[in-house]
Amino acid sequence: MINKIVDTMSEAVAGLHDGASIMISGFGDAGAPAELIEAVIAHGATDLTIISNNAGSGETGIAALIKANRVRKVICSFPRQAASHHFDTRYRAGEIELELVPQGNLAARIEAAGAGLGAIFTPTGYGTLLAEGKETREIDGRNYVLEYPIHADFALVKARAADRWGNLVYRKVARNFGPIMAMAARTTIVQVAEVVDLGALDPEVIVTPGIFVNRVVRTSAAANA
Amino acid sequence: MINKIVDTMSEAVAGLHDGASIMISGFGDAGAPAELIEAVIAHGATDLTIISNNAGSGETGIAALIKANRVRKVICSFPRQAASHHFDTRYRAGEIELELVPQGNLAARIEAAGAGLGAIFTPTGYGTLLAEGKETREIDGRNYVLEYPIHADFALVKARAADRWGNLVYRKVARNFGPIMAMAARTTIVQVAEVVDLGALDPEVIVTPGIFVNRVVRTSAAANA
Amino acid sequence: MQRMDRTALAARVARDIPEGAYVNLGIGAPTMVANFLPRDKDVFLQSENGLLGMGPAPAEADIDWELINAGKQPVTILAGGAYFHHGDSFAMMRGGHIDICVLGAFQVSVHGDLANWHTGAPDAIPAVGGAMDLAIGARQVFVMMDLLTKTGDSKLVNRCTYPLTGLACVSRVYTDVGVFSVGPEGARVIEMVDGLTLDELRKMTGVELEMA
Amino acid sequence: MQRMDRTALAARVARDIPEGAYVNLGIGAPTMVANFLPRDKDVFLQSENGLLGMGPAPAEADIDWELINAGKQPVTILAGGAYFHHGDSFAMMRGGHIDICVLGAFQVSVHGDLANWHTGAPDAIPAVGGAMDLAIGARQVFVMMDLLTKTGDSKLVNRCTYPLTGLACVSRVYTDVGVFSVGPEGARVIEMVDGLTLDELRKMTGVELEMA
Repeated sequence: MINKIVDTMSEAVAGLHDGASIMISGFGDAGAPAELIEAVIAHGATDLTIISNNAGSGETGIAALIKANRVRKVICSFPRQAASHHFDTRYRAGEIELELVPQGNLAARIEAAGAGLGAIFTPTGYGTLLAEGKETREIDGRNYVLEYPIHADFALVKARAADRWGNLVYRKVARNFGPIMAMAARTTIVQVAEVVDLGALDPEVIVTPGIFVNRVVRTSAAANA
Repeated sequence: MINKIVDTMSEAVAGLHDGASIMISGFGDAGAPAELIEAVIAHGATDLTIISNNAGSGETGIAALIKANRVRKVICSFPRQAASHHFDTRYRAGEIELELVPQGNLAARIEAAGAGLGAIFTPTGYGTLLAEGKETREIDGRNYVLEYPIHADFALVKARAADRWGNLVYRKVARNFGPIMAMAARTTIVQVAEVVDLGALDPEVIVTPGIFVNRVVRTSAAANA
Repeated sequence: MQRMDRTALAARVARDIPEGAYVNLGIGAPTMVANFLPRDKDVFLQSENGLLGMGPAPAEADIDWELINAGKQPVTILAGGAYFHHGDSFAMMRGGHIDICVLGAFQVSVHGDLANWHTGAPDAIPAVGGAMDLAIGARQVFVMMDLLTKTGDSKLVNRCTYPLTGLACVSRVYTDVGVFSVGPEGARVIEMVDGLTLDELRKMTGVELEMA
Repeated sequence: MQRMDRTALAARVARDIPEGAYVNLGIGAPTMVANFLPRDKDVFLQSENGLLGMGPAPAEADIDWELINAGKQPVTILAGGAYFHHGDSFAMMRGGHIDICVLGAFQVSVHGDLANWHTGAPDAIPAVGGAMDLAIGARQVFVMMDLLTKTGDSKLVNRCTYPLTGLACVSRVYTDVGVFSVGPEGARVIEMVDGLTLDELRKMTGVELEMA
């Protein structure tokens, strides 16, 4: 019997290694796997590359990971936020590398990794600073930039509910990057508010089939209030 | 008030023109929009390019369109079937053009069109007859073929239910090419078994948001038994 | 002359959005356009963080931090709305399925180039978000901005000096003193506020202008 | 020697599929492998027409033509199964998420090249379906075939003469007379049926063979 549900946060993040690349779902706080990020901090892995839409704000989540000095590089679309001071400080000090990617290219490159494509020609960013030095091509009268897939060793994803095969459903706009990151990482780790019986999720409404999920951990009820 | 529901099959296919490219959902009979194809035959448009997984079998659907001599070209992955005699005959007579595309490349090229990508490097088909003459590239030690998006003037799609904004849900494996074709065509026309009130479809389970749908027509109950 | 304030400008932009349009409203002032869309007509608002059929802000008691817009403000979803992931959301954008996108800008060129993501200041922490995708994805990009900077420089320019967001992507520019079309033919004045002349507008902007 | 029939061969392949594997079974003989997977272990069957967690054929009364496999035969879905569209289905395949794919073949080369979609006959109507995607997508491709054609030619070859489906994609070949590994090092014999010798196998195939 295959059961992807693990009991503890530390089991969930077992095997994380120094230098790992980690995708982290979320747009702002919606869909951010706060408890899993806490577990990564507790685990101790360092020299991480974080792939996420933002670079953290306030004192929790990715900001806490940066504050704890575990992050070597961030690949994201929007690091600057009202309270992104931990990122800002380290970035200005030259202690953290930034690869800035337009949000849609970030999504498309993550999708390309999940789908096994070698590269994609995307129109976004053509003629801008963010395409400097990149291969371009005119196709059918429109200009495109060649962008490569973004793979990761791990994805940390927040979903609403899962079963023991790892099938996932999400909640509202907390869905955001979860489904595509789950497809692009070698090991996908998911925190959910609820674990349901196999068969309880209608096969018509499963957003992420279990094939893309390796481990699931339930957060405490309080953490999902 | 926007209402994409039309009353008749002939309204549904209005504006079809000679020489149009038409995507048709379905894998075998599952998801094939039989009534819409009948309406295309009744409409009379000819010189059509059909993009679909198969090239029809028996005497109905795409086979009937080919029998009626309306099809100039087929882009598909698997034309040969037990009862694909209408395609077979015209193909052998040189009266119909065939572009054979591996099924996953067909899907990926349709997706690329819907997503506005200029081209994609896909590993499928590398080193085979179906990649002859195509640009190839080695990326990170793996070989890829450059494939271009497949757009269409129209998509004919079968779904289970829709609301007046064109939001769609499907049924079982009849989903197949419907969602990606709806995204890739300039005008997407959908036949459904059921029209529901706005708000009746849970926003979490809508598979195709109405933005990808132009017209919806309900088939008679008998046709969906 | 009677300059339009942001509210009046938002109302003006809203007038050019037809029923049935799929629309993305950028962060900041463009968000206000939603307040002036006619309630009895269906206009479909997309938020690129995964929501189509976005409704107005919720009552305080109904705030749900998993139902926010791209500006991370709480919103609601209308009956008929749908959620989707970021891949599909930006496919919607990049694939040309959004009819109109309304954006703010630092500069717009007469040919429709847009600069709205980076001031070019060397010490600025760059952040682009969805700006570049919105700029090149929507069928029409409307820019909403004051015509002049606080120091009196025109933001409608012959050539952008700030880093570009997208090339030749803007079709209309709505400003506090007038509405312009921009594109391959250069800039044209669609309307001006009362008390302003074409010559004054030419002087304010320093670009070639004709009435549309 | 005691050749394995198709049923025995399907059972043999099934023995090499571990619990928890995500598996795609090709059309034809490979479909039979499902019958020999242990009922008390979770093996996840994918059907590329949009189904994961495929179950056995339904009773006649339960046939639903919108629940079919890639061979267009009626199937069922297990509790825990999921439906998805063709884009996601082939992303699953091409993206390396399927552990094992079992396919039939016209020819397999000692280096793992596969020919299984076209005989090369000039009057044949070509049809490829998902064959090329399955060949290059799965982490491991198992081929299931008779070692010899009806006319006695080896289907395990130094170089395929039929049009290729994929290059260097097969890792194991299960035949009626033995199981082979193929790949960069060439072909190796993993096991033979009783009564057969390595020398006889070399003669049958005409390719260099050593025991694995």
